[in-house]
Amino acid sequence: MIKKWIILGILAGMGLIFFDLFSAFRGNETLGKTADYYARHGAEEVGASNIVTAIVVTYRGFDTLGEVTILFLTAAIISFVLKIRQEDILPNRPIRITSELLDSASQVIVPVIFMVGIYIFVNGHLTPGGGFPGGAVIASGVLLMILSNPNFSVSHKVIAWVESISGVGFVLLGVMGILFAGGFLDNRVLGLGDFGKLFSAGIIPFIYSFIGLKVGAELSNILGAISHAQNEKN
Amino acid sequence: MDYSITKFLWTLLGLFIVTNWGMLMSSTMRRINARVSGRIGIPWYQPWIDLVKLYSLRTQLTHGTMFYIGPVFRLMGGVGMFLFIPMVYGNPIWSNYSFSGDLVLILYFQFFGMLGMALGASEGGQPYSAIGISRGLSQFTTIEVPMTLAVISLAIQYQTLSISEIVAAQQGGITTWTMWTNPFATVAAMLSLLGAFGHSPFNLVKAPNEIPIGPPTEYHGTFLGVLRTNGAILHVAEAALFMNLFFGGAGSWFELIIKTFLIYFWSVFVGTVFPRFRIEQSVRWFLKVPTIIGIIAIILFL
Amino acid sequence: MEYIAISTGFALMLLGLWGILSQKNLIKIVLGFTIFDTGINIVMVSIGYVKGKAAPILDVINASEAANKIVDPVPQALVLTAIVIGLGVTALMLVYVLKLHREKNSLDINSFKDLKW
Amino acid sequence: MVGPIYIIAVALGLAFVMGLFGKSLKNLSEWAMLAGLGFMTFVSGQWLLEFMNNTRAVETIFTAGFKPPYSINLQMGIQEAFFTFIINVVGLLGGIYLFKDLKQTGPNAMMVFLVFVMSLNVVVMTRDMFNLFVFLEVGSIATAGLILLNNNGNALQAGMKYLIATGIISSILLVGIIYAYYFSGSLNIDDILAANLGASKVTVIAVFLIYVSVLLELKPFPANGWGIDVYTAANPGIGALVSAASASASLFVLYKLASLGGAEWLNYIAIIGGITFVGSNLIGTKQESPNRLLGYSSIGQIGLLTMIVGLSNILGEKMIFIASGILISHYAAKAGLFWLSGIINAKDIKGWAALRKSPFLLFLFGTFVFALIGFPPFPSFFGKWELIMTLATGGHWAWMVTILVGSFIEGIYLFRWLGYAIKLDHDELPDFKIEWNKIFPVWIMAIVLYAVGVYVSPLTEGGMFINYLPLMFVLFLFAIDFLPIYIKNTVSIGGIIWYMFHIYPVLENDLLRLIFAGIFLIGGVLTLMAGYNKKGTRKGFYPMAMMMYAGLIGIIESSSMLEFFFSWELMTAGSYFLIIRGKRSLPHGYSYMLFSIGGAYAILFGFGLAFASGFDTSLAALGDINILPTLAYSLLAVGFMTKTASLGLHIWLPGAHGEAESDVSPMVSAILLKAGVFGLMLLFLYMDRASAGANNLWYVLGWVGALTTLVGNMSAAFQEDAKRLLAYSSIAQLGYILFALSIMTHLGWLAGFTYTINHFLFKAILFLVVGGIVVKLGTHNMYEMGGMIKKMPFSFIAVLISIIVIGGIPPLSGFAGKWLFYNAILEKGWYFQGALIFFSGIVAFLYLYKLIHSIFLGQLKDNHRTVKEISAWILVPSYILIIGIMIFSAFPHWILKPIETMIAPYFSSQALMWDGTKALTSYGYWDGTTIMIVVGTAFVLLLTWLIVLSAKAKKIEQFNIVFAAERPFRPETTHVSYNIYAGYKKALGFVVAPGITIFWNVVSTFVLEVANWFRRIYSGNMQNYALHVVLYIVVFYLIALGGF
Repeated sequence: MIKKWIILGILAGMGLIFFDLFSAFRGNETLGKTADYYARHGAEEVGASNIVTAIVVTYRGFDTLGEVTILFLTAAIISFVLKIRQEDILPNRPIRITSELLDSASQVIVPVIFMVGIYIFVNGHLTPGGGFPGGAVIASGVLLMILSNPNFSVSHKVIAWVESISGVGFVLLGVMGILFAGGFLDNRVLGLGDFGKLFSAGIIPFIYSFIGLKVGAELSNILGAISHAQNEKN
Repeated sequence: MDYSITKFLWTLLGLFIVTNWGMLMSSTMRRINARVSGRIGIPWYQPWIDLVKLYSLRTQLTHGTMFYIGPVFRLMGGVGMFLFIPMVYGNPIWSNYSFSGDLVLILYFQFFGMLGMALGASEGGQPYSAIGISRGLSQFTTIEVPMTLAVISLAIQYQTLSISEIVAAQQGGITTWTMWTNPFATVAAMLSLLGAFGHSPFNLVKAPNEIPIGPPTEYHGTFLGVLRTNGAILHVAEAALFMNLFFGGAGSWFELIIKTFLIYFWSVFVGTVFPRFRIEQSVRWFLKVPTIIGIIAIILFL
Repeated sequence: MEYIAISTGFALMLLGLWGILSQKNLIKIVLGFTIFDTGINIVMVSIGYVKGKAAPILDVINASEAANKIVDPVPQALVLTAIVIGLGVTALMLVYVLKLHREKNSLDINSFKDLKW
Repeated sequence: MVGPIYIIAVALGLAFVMGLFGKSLKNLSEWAMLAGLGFMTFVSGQWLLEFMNNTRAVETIFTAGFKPPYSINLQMGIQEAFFTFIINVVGLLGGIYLFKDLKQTGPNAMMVFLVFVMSLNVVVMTRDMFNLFVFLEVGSIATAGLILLNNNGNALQAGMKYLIATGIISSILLVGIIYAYYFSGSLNIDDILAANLGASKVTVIAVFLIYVSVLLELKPFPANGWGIDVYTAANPGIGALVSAASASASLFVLYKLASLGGAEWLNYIAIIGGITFVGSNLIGTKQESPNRLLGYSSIGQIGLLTMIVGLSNILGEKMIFIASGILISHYAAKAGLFWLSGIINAKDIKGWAALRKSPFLLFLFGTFVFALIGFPPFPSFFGKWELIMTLATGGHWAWMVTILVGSFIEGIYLFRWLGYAIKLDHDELPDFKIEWNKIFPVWIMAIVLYAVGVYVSPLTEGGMFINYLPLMFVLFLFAIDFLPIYIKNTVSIGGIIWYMFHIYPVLENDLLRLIFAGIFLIGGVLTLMAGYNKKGTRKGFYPMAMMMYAGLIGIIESSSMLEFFFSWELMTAGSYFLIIRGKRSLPHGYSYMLFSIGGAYAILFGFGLAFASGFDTSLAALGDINILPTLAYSLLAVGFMTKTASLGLHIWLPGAHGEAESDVSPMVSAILLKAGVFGLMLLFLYMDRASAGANNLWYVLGWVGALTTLVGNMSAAFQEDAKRLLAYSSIAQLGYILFALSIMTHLGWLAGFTYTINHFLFKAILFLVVGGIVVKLGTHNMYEMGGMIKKMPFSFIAVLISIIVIGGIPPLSGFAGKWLFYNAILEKGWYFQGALIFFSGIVAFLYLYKLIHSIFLGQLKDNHRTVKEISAWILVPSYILIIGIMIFSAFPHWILKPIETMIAPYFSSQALMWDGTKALTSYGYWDGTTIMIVVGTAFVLLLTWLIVLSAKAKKIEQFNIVFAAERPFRPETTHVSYNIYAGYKKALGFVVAPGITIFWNVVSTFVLEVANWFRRIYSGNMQNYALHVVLYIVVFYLIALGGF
C-alpha cells in the first residue's frame, strides 16, 4: 500500500515535470531554422516531393542506417536467444486447426499485402510512407501466413539473403555517396531526375527499397523466430 | 681528565673505604632488624666473616658463561656507580671519575649491574631467579618514576645535571640543602629510595621466605662473595648520591659516613614497620603518592 | 489543437509510466512501455506542428512556397525513427519476457530477484 | 588516411554480410569480425597518431554531402580519435577474448558484437543530437543482447532490468532532444550548445532532461541497480566491454554536452559524480562476488570521472590530462580485471586465491589493483596528483576530501581482494584453464598501463625528473625471477652497492640525506645478505624488495613533491608485497596497506595545500604554506606517522613486522620505518617555527610520541611472540624519535638522530637474529624456547649488545640518546612528557629481559638439544652492525659532530659543545670515550679478579638446581617465561588495553554497516530499479529547478 503511494508521489513529480514541459510549449507560428531550410531547399537538393522522406533517407540518412541497424540487431539477438538446440525441439506440437476462413482468405490476401508493401516503399519519396511502413506491411503478410498455418516456417535462407543483400546494398549505396557525391549516403549518386516521378530523387527509391526489404525481412525473421520458439520443450 | 696511576690508586682506596663502610652498615641494619623483632642479631663483624668464607669456598659451580660473568656485571654496576659519583665535595681525588658523565650517567648506569645480574641468574635456570627478576624489573619501572621527577625538578632548580654543581649550590649552610629548598623533590626521591634499597615493604625481589633470595639464589661461593661486595658498595654509593643531591653533599669522609648512614637507615626503619607488598600493590603505590609529590615538585619550579 | 495533442501525449506518458512502475505482470509492463513510447511520439509530432499548415509533401504544394505552407517535417522524420526504435526495444523485451517465463514459469516481476545487493 | 566513416561502413557492411556466411563459412565469420574490429582499431589509431604527431585540424565528416545543421555530421578530433581508439582496442581484444563464446553462439552474436563496438564509435564521433540518441539506443540494444551470451536466468533478469531502465532513460532523453530542437531550431549539438538553453527559465527544462538522462546512462549512485546487475550476470568479457568501452563512450557524451547548461549544471554533475564515487565504492566494501564488485568499482570510477567533467571549469586545461590519466587506468585495469574474472570464474572473491597457481596472472592482478588505486607508475597516479594539485590551487577542499575518501574506500575492497588472492588459505583452489586468447588481452592491458604511465609522467610538472633507473632494475629482476636465490641476491646487492657509489657524489654535501641513504642502502645490503641463507628461487621476493628500496632511495633523491610522492607510493607498494609474504600476514598486510593509503592521501592533501600556496612544485614549497598551514602540517605529519606507526596509527605494525619473513622483518622495521622519520624531518625543517599552529602541532606530537613509547614498550613486555615483541619495541622506538624531533631544538634533533641510527643498528640485528632463531626453532613463542645461549652463543652476544643499546645502558651508544634526551627535555621544558618518556624507557627493560631470558637463558628444551647456531649469513651482517654500534659508542663525536654542524643552521642556539671527546650542554656533560675506557678497564679488572678467585669453577648439568624442595626434570615446567609480568599487568595492564584497535574496529564495522544498510536499496526487483530511476529524475528536478 505504501508503495502505491510512493509510486503516485513519484508520478506526481513526473507530472510536474511534464506540466512544466507543457507550459514551455507555446505552439509554432513559423518553421524553425532547419525546417525552413528543408522546406525551401529540400525539393531541389534531394528531389523528393515527400520532404519527410528527403530528411529520413538523405539529410538524416545516417539516422536511418542506425534505425535499420536496430532492427537488424533485434532480429539477430532474438534469433540467437531463441535458438533451440536440436534435442530440445518438440516433434509434434499440438496445434489448434485454423479456420477455413482464415486459411483461404490469407491465400488470397497475402500476395496483395506484399504488393501493397512494395508499393509503399517504392513510392516512399513521393507519397506518405516509405521503407519502414512498407517493410512492416510485408511482415504483416508473413504474420498472416504464420497465423493461418502454424507449421509454416519462415525460410531462413531466403530471409538471410534478403536481409544481407539489402543491408549491404544500403551501406554500399552510402559509400558510393562518398565516392561519387558529397558524402556518405548522399543521394545524388544518380541524377535527381524529374521532380515527382518514380525514378527521381537520386538513389532514394533504391535505398528505400533496400530498407523496405530489410525491414520486412527482419520483422519476418523475428516473427519466425518467435513462432519457432514455441516448439521448445519445457 | 686524569687517567694517571695515582688517580687509580686513590680511587682504589676510596673503594676500599666504601666497601667496608657498606658492610658495616649492613650488619648494623641486621642488628636493628633483629632488635625490633626481639632477637639479639649478628655481631657487627659478621659480614667480613661471611665474605672471607665465601671467597674461600672450594666448590665453585657454574651454569655457564653468562652465569659466570653475571656477578662481574653486577659488581661493575656498583663500582661504576662509585666511580661516577663524586664522594667528597671539593676534592678532585675523591670525585673519582665523575668528570666523564653527569647525573644521567648514574641513573642509567644502575641498569648495567641489574641487567648483568639478571642475565647471569637467568642462565641458572632456577625459576625463583626468573620470578625474582621479573618482580624486580616490574617494581623498578615505577620506583624510577618519582626519582625521575625529582631529578627533573632538581635540574630545573639548579639548571644543571652535574652532581658536583648541585652539591656546590648547596654549600651555604644547612638551609641551602635541597631538602629545604626543594622538599617535594626530596620526599619523592626518598620514597623512591625505599624501593631502590629493596627493604620491606619492597623486598619482593629477594623475598627470602617466598622465593629464597630470588635472583642470586643459585649463586654461592666466590660468586656470592662478589655479589655481597657489590651490595656493600652499591648501598653506600646510592646513599652518597642522595646525600649529594638532597643533603648538601659531604665535605669530608666523616660527613659522608654520617649522612649515608642516616639515609640508609631511613629505609631500614621503614622496612621494619611495614610488611611486604605484593607486586601490583608496590607498582601502584609508587605511581600514586610519590609520583604526585614528584609532579608537585616540578610544578613548583615551572 | 496542438495543445490538446501534446497534453494527450504527456498524459499517455504518465499512464505508461504508471503501468511500468505499478504493474506486476511483465507483459503489462511491456505494454506500459508501448504506451509510454506512444505518448512521446505524440508529443514529438505535436511539437512540430505549425498552426494551419499542411503535411510536408510537395505534390499539391508548390516547392517554391513550401516554407509557408507545410508543418515542420523534422519531428515527423524523427518520430519515424523513434517508432522503429521503440518497435525494436519492445520486440526485444517481449522475447526477454518469453525467456523469463520459460525460466520460472511466472510472469510476476517479483519472482525475478535472484540478483541483489 | 582512411576516413573515419569507413569505421561505420565496414563494421555495418561486415555485420550485414555475415548473415550470408551460413554453416559452411561459419569459421570465417569469427575471423571476419576480428578483421573488422582490427580495421576499426587501425583507422582510429591512425587518426590518433596523426593528431598526436602534428597539429592536424579537426576533421568533420558531412553525411549526405550537406552542411550541418541540415545533415548529420561526425567529427574526428584528437579526443574523438583517442576515445574511438580505446573503444576499438578493447573491442578487438574483447573479441579475441570472447572468441570461443561467440563461436558457440554463432554469427548472430558476432554481428551484435561488431555493431555494438561500431555504435560506440558513432556515439563518440557524432555531432548530432538525435543521431546520438539513435546510436545510444543501438548500443543499449546490443548490450541487452550481449548480456545473453551467458544463457542463464541471472543474465536474463539482468538484461530485462537493463532494458527497462534504459528504456525509461532514453525516452527522457528523447523528450529532452525534441524540446532542445523546439527551442533552438536545430539538432546539431554545436547549435544547441550555442543556443544557451540554460539561460532561460523556460528552455532550461530541455537542458535538465538531457543532462539527467546522460547522467543516468552513467549509472549514478543510487539509481544504478540495473547497471550493477549487468556487470554481475553478464559474461565477464561483456562486463569488460561495458565497463571499459560503453562507459568511456557515455562519459565522452557527457563531456561533449557539458557546456549545455552553464556553470551551475556543472556543479550538479560534479556532485552527482562525487556521490557516485563515494557511495558506489562504499557499497563495494561489502561485496564478495568478483563481478559485482567490479561493477561497483566501475561505477565508482566513472563517478570520479563524471565529477572531473563537472569540475572542468575549475580544472581548466588540466582537465583533459587528469581525466585521460584516470580514464585510461580505469579502462585498462577494469577490462583486465573482468577478463581475469572470466578466466578464474570464481563465485567469491576468496576463490581468487586460485590465481596463486599462476604467478604471471597474479602479477597482472596486482598491476590492475594498483593502477585503480592510483599507484605509480600508472597514469592514474599522475592524474590524481594533478587533480588534487589543481583542486587545491582553487581551494576546493570539499572536492579533495571527496576524492581522497572515495579512493580510500576503493582501496578497502581492492586490497582485501588482492590479499585474498595472494595469501588466503583455501582448501580447494578451483581449477581454471589458461587459454591463449584469454590471457593475451589481459597482458596487453597491463602493458598499456605501464607504457602509458611512463609516457604521461613527463607531462606532469616535475614528472620528467622522475628517476626510472631503479624501476628498470626492478623490471630486470622480474625478468630473472626464475633464477636461484644466490644469483638474484648477488645481483640485488650488486645493484644497491652500485647505486651507493652512484648516489654518493650527489648527496655528499647533504648530510641529512646522506645519513638516510646510508641507512637505506647499507641496511639494504646487510639485510639482503641474510637472504643467502634461503634456498630455492623465492619467487617475487627480489623485485618487490628492490621496489621498496627504489622507493626509499627515491624519497631521498627527490627534490619535488611529485617525485617524493611517487617514490613514497612505490615504497609502499614494494613493502606491502614484502610484508604479505609472511605465513600469517594476510590481515596485517591488509591493514598496513589501508593505513598506508590513508597516510598517503593525507600527504597528498598536504602537498596540495603546499602547492596552492606558491605554485611551487619543489619540496621547498613545504616551507611556505600559507593556506591552512596548520591543517597542512598536521596532515603531512599524520601521513608520515602512519609509516612511523605512532600511537593511534600503529595497529598494523605488530602483525606486519611480527609475521613477516625473517629477513623481511629487519627490512621493514629497521629500514622502512625510517622513511617516515625522514618525512617528518623534512616536514619539521620546513615548518614555520614562528606560527602558533606549528608549535601546537609539535606540542601534540610530543605527547603522542611519549605515549607511543609507553604503550609500545608496555605492550612489548606482555608479548609471548618474539617477533611481535620486537615489533612493539619498534613502535616505541619510533615514538622516541617522534618525541625527539617534536622538541625542535638542537639537542632534541641530535637525540632524534641518535635514536634513528641506533634503532637502525639494533633493530636490524635483533630482527635478523631473532628471525633466524624463530625459523630454526620453528616457533614464535618465546616460552617454547630457552637455553639457546649454549647452542647459539654468537646470537646471544648480538642480542645482548642490542638490548644494552636499547636500554640506554652506558657505555654503549643507547646512552648517548638518553643523555641527549634529558638535556633536550630540560632545555625545552617538557618535563612531564620527559618523565613519561623516561618511565617508558625503564619499562623497556621488562621486554628486553623477557626477550633475552626466554630465548637464550633458562631451560633448554628437549626438542632443541640438537639445534645449531643460526646461519652465518645472518650472523655476518649482524656483526657488521655490531661493529657499527661499537664505533658509535666509543666515538659518538665522529657522527654527532657533523650532524650537529648540519642542523645548526636550523636552530637558533647551538646547545651542544664539544670539548675533545666530551659533550657539554648547559646542563651536563658526557664523555663517551672516557666512559668506555673507564668501564672497560674496570670490567676487565673485575673479571680478572673473579677468574683468579674461581678459576676452577665446575660446570654443572642443566637440572642441577633445586626449588620448592624438588629437583625439576621437565624444562617446559621449569622455564619461567610465560606471562612473567602478570603482576605488572594487573597493576598497569590498562595502559595497553586495546583501545586503539577497538576504535579502528568500530570505525571499520561502522563503515561496513553503513554500506550494508545502503545496499539494501538493491533489492533485486527490476520495478524498484525503474522506480529509482524515475525518482532520481524527480528529485534532481526538484533540487535543480523546483525552486528548492
